Amino acid sequence: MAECHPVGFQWVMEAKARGAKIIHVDPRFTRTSAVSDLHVPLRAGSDIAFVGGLINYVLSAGKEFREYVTAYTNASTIVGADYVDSEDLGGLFSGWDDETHVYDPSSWAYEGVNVGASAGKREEGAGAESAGGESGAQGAERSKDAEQSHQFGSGGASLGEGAKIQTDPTLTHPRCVFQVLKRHFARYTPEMVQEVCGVPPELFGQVAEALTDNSGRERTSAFCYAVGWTHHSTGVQYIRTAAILQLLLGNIGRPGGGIMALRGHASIQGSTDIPTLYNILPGYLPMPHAHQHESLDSYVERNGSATGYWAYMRAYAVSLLKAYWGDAATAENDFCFDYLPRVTGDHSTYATVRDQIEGKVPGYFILGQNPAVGSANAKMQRLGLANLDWLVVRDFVVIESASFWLNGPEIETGELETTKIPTEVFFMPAAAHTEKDGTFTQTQRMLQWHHQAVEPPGDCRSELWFYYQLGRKLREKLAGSTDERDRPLLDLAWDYPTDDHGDPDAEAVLQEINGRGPGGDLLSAYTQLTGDGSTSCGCWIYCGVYADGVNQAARRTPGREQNYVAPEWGWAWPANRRILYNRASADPEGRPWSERKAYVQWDEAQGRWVGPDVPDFEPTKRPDYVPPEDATAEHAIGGSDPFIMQADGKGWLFVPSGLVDGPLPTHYEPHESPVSNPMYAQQSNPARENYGGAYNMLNPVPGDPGEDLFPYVYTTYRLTEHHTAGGMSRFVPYLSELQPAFFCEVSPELAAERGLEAGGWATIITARTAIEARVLVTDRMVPLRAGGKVIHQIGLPYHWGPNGISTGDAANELLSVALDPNVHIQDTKALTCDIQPGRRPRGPALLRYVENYRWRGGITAETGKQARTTGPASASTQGSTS
Amino acid sequence: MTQTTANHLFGPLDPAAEAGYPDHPPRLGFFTDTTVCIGCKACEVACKEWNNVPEDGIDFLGLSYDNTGSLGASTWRHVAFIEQASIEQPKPLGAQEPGVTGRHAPVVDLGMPSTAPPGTTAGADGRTEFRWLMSSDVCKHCTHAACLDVCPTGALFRTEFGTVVVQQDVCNGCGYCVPACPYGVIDQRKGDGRAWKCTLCYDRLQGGLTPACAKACPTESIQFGVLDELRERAAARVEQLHAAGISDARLYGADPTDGVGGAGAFFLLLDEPEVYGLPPDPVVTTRDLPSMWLHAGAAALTLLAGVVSTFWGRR
Amino acid sequence: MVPEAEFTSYYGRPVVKAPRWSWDIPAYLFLGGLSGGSAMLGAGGDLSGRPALRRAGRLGGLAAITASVGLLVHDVGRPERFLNMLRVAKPTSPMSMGTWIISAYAPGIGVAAVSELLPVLPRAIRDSPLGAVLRVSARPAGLAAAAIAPAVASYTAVLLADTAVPAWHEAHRELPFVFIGSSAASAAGLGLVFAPVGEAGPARRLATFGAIMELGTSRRIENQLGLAGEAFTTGKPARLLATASNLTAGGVLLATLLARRSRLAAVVAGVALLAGGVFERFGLYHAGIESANDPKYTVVPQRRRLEQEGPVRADS
Amino acid sequence: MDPRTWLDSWPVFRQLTGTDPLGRGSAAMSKRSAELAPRTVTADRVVASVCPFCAVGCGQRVYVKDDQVIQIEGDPDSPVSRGRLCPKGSASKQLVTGPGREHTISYRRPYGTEWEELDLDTAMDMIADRVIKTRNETWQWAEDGKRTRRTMGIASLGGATLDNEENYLMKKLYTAMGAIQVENQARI
Ligand SMILES: Nc1nc2c(c(=O)[nH]1)N[C@H]1C(S)=C(S)[C@@H](COP(=O)(O)OP(=O)(O)OC[C@H]3O[C@@H](n4cnc5c(=O)[nH]c(N)nc54)[C@H](O)[C@@H]3O)O[C@H]1N2
Ligand SMILES: Nc1nc2c(c(=O)[nH]1)N[C@H]1C(S)=C(S)[C@@H](COP(=O)(O)OP(=O)(O)OC[C@H]3O[C@@H](n4cnc5c(=O)[nH]c(N)nc54)[C@H](O)[C@@H]3O)O[C@H]1N2
Ligand code: SF4
Ligand code: SF4
Ligand code: SF4
Ligand code: SF4
Ligand code: SF4
Ligand SMILES: [Mo]
Repeated sequence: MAECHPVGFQWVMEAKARGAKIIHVDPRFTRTSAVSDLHVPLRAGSDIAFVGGLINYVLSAGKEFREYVTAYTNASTIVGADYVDSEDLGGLFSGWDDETHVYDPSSWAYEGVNVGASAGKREEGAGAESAGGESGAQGAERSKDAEQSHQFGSGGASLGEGAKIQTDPTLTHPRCVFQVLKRHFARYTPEMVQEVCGVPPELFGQVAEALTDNSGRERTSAFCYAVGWTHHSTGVQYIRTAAILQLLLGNIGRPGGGIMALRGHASIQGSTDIPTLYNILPGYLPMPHAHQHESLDSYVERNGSATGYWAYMRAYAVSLLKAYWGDAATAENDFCFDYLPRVTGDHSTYATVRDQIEGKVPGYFILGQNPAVGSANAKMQRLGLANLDWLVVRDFVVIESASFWLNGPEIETGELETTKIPTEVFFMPAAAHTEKDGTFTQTQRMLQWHHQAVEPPGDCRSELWFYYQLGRKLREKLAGSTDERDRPLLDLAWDYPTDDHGDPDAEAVLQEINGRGPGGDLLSAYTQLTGDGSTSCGCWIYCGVYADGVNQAARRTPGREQNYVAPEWGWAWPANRRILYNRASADPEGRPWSERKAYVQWDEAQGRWVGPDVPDFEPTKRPDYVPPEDATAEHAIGGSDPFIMQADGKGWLFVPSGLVDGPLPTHYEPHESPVSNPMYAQQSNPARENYGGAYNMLNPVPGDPGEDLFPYVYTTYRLTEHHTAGGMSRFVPYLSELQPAFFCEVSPELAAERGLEAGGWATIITARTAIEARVLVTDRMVPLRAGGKVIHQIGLPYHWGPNGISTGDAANELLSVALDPNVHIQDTKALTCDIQPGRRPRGPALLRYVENYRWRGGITAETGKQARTTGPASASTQGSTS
Repeated sequence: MTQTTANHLFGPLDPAAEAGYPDHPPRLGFFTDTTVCIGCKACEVACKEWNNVPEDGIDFLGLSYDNTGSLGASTWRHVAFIEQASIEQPKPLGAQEPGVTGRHAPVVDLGMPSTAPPGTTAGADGRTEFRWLMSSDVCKHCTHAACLDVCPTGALFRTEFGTVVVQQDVCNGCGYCVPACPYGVIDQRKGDGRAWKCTLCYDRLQGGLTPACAKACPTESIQFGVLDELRERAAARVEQLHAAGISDARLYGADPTDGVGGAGAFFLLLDEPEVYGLPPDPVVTTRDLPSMWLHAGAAALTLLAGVVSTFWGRR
Repeated sequence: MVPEAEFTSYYGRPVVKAPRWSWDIPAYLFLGGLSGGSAMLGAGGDLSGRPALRRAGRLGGLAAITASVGLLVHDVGRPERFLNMLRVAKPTSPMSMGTWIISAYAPGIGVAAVSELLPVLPRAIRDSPLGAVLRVSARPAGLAAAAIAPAVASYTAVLLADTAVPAWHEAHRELPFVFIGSSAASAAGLGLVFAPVGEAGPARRLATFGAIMELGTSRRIENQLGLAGEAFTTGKPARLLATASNLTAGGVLLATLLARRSRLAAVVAGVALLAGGVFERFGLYHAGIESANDPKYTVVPQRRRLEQEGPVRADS
Repeated sequence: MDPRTWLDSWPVFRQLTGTDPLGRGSAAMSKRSAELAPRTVTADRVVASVCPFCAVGCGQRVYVKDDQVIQIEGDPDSPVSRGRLCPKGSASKQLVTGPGREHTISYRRPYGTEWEELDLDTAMDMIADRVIKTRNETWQWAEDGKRTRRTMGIASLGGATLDNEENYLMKKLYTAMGAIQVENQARI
């Protein structure tokens, strides 16, 4: 966090100064470790075992916050009898299908829930604590099985009609979630943690004690994570593990608690909320699916929920359609629902690149991203770029994704020839944040308006200008078309006030996002939205950003003039709420769990919830409210159920539906790992997504021929001094000089083992390619003993590429693409490689060098891509083996 | 302890009053608490942005995370990074536990003279405790500033805030200040010729603003303020750290009776100064100036006598 | 040799900065010293009726100081601002003091030297009032310059010593004597080259005086300064200083033994002494550079002093 | 010029007559030093902004003079950052005004070997034409008999560095044109 969120880290230092204990769990000793109380080096890719060990410690020592767990989580819920845990199936759960490599989750359902009725229904994402892709799941969908793919928003699953959940408040029923959890994690002992993670039991014990000592009624502990946890083929389950632990300890919805997703770019949160993502529409409404959503009704019926706030999905969807198509959207034409294009499967970025390589995607816009450096398997990215008809790159500088045809690595090796690359490239200079008005949404879901300071220079233009003008031109060129295909463009509500330069007014766009009521008045809360077409709203969760007709995101009441929650600085969705699920900061009766940790509480005199923050609860719903049998929407959520976006108002320890790789987190090895899974016969996440093709060869895993060829683990990460793929730092002298070269971090032991010379060069090799880096020998890298081996880990910051002031090979040349199946996010944190002293071969010699490795390892396009490894392929994985 | 009586060249004094500002504002300076530094280098960048200091070379030094190397004409803040494996005593600041016990560190040539390579300092017992020290160095704005005193043009001068500043409209690039500084701070800029160093943001102080580096510092490792108050705060911080068992904590440059009369920018360190590239106990060269002039005078008279005697009497 | 010291540093990087000066500065030191010695030799020649010695001293003095200041101007980063040296008069700055000393010195040696040129100047000038003034003021000017000359010869030692460069500062008591010795020997060399044997007696004696001062004090620096002395006795500085010693000693020997009789020997001795002066200054200069670039010279003495005597503290 | 004033402009004279005989401070001060002020006070306007790098969302103040950004520093009012910035945030001025930025369009024709110049209007027109052409050629009304109403021929990448308003218009326009392969950094 000190490395990647340095200014946010001031609050950690502040907490430390007040006595908080800071523990840093990371394979490397980083600038965060340097000021932490404890650094726990562990093997990259082993955190589920580590956090699972903590869960086991909590459960076996009875350290959970029992009142919280009983009242606020689904610990007491009974799971159906068909469920078989991964403990009993060698690492698989019940429901695995060897043909499709996909789970059928029906056996994971709660007891008494009408499975038939809920099959194929909208299911939940990876828990609402994880707001978006790089921080967990913002929606999931099963790519391998288009017929049954599911689309999720941010809320909980529908539990199906007639759902009658069975519970055991004593938490003793053998099939209640609490007991299922206990059994599932029973083997995650300190000894197992040592075996899997390389963390000595004594050190593990220090963490366990510190965490439990600082959790409970009087104290809370927070987890901060980012892509060290999400960039794994089990990334969503990493976050789930933390969610389970924090729910058990009562650290969710309370001040000083939480699982903080420290997100990435300035408006990564905003671009997830108002997504430029294929599977969702603004406000986490799913993109309609061709096979499931014929009409608005079926769309809402399949994705909405009878209970909780998703019950109003129709209002959110119709208001969005009104914002998109204005007067053209009427009740008669289903509010233009048919204008929405449909998804049919996984259209995520790596799938698109695969299709580009196959020549299926002629046109490509890149706006503020640099996949030729930033995305895994950079060669795959460039092969896609080199096979387009046209490419528009909008950026501040000529990034590698714009110049691949001129100086990409494939030009040097001769794999590609400039004169044979058909791609037509438009590089358009972009306007900077100082040159445009608009809002960023930062990592705490807070929108902040930035005002334009100066006009953009030369041909530089904002994306707002570009898309508005492009839309205008398209509509002009298609004007008069009678082709039904063009109706959505021609009917689009595309009238924005512009200034002298043709720049649309960003405030007008934000107002459209906020939404308007029947009279055209700006709305103040999403509770005002209706499904009858009388309201429009571009993103329902952002409704209220223009409350009272005021740009709330532009509020800048100085922090020192407010309470510590600072509600009058910017605006946070939803409803300017700063801590989600903050009803959980009070006990079931609505009293603070303790004075130290008071936050939101029930004020009997006023008959409402009060506190320094906006209560995440209906303000006047009494804590003792019990929903009547037939209640729907929020009325079905009880007065002591804080998790109001879940259909049952509970925090989910066990996820009966919504995840495609299991209802509970399980330790799997990274898809490239030097060790056999010490816990299960199943080596890696069976549901992970692999990409085939010669451009994505995988390293052998234990048991394969050539398993010793790539004996080392490498992990990739960031440096404080650079930014991501480097477009905003490698071209900036003041940043480039601080970290002027691509380097690898190795321990003195590994340096000795391989003869690496400090300050010299090393070549790092995988089945994809080989790159070179300067050598930084450092005690901050420690060899670990895990999986019966000494594991050497190599650190590679991934910011470099051939362009700019500070140049170097891109770490992503090395990476393979293997994705988390819930969110299609690649593993960048734990892979295998070889390292050799000296610089890499140049030109065609590089290809021969890597080919030699592949030949020695017998590596083919199929290597490492086996899904299930629990036994003979013919064995049934249905039913219990115990 | 070497005792010398205070005078214009040595010992505690109020530098602004000494330099002819009868009613001057309180002396301003920095307390850099290295125990909370996260090595982010915001101080380096913020300084350059404010002062338009040019980029100082895209060279990979590989000294841990330090690619700046040292203070210089185009680097007025420099963050040092020191990786220490130690077996002397527990270092509570942040510890790294080895996963492999009995670690024997082979010697690796780091291409770095005079420092033990990582892994060798722990001896045969293997690595026990590890810490990564970071410290943002800056001009000390000495009470007795050698750079200032030797400057022949008056380009270097004492401001009313007690700070030491090069007036770029005056400096003729004689370069004399460079070897005078006991900390190796000030330097001449290639191509420009003049001497440059931290001005303690003299222009910002004129407007009542915090210096750029201190303002940016995310963790308040760099604390700016009235020097007397900073000294009190620093003493309290050291006590707090000692009470917490961090016996390594010590102040550097905070003592107005030290060899430079106390630094206007002083530090809380966790190890000996030389570990951070600082001189252990510097004394301003001008303390000995009377002696130097005296010896020079004696030598001059000797020369005169020698010449006279060669002509005396004989042919 | 002091045993190799165990010490800690930051990756072996220098603690103090060596001056960024080029060869200009040691040459400036040499020429300044030569000028001062020459001016005195010239004045002595004037008073003792040795016209050739007088002429050599005056002209050499002016030429050397002109070249010396020229080199200084050349070395500064902003030559056009050289005169900013006269903005202030700072007793704490040897360079400031030196500038004022030279400002006081230069007119005298200038008038004295120009007066020597009168015979070769056009008759119109010779007979003009200016010529008359020059003739009258030559001696007072030369004597005034000679009176300031010892300061010209010695202030440069303070200039080096008043720095944080360990080898120079540690030698601050000795350097002035090395410098005036070197100055005397160099001036003597000039006298030996340009004055006939008959007039060169004072130059020969001055050579002996200078060599004794220079070489004797140099030995003291090398032997008495502890670790800082190592900077003078190792590497390139040691080679330069050894050459300087050999040239100076050889020059003196030649001057005392043969230069009374042989003009050729006198010229060779003079050149050797001048060369010895050049090597001496370059050697001292480089010893300083080495001692600044190696953190050992800064850290070890301070650390030892801390451990043995405690920190240096003033009475408060 | 008054001789006294003239003399007074000579530091040596001030040393002799003033409070600073050693020429260390007030006597040595130059006219420029005496008139120094922070350049931010000369700004025509100060604009409230947000750091463009990471999701911490630190507050920035942008100082503008003669329509040029002359300084960017932390906003002390921000309850997130309290005026502080990391090295990237601190380098924001160089990011937006520095030598690295491109101000003109570069065009590479198919199979071309070098960049060419192109004016903005032409570029916009060419891009619009290509969108229409590709959309027509790759249009898909249905797949497996199910209505899809889309093009699989146009993809888009990026968004996390952009404003919400920009992402909104992008998604709106892409959705209307039937392009669904719209992705950004949230995926990676
Ligand atoms: N300075 C700077 N700040 C940034 C960025 C930047 O580029 N530069 N980028 C921004 C963006 S886009 C993002 S997404 C965030 C990312 O923020 P972070 O996630 O903090 O960034 P990383 O450095 O990629 O990874 C964090 C750490 O994960 C560790 N790690 C690797 N594998 C594992 C593992 O298996 N388990 C555990 N526990 N740790 C592991 C790495 O050693 C690394 O120290 O940062 C944002 N902030
Ligand atoms: N190996 C490895 N790979 C990784 C990661 C890792 O940890 N390890 N992390 C992944 C993560 S989390 C991320 S977020 C990605 C980041 O990777 P990318 O997003 O591909 O990298 P950036 O350099 O941030 O690209 C953003 C570009 O946007 C430009 N830009 C900034 N503002 C604007 C604007 O207003 N308009 C336009 N048009 N352009 C603008 C910048 O100049 C920059 O070139 O990398 C991913 N790749
Ligand atoms: S540290 Fe050096 S440069 Fe700074 S005031 Fe002291 S002597 Fe001058
Ligand atoms: S270089 Fe400039 S500041 Fe340094 S001593 Fe010379 S004139 Fe003074
Ligand atoms: S005080 Fe000003 S000049 Fe000095 S280091 Fe800090 S920012 Fe730079
Ligand atoms: S002193 Fe502050 S700004 Fe500088 S590196 Fe340390 S934490 Fe960062
Ligand atoms: S200043 Fe640093 S921490 Fe703050 S938003 Fe910018 S990049 Fe993130
Ligand atoms: Mo990211």
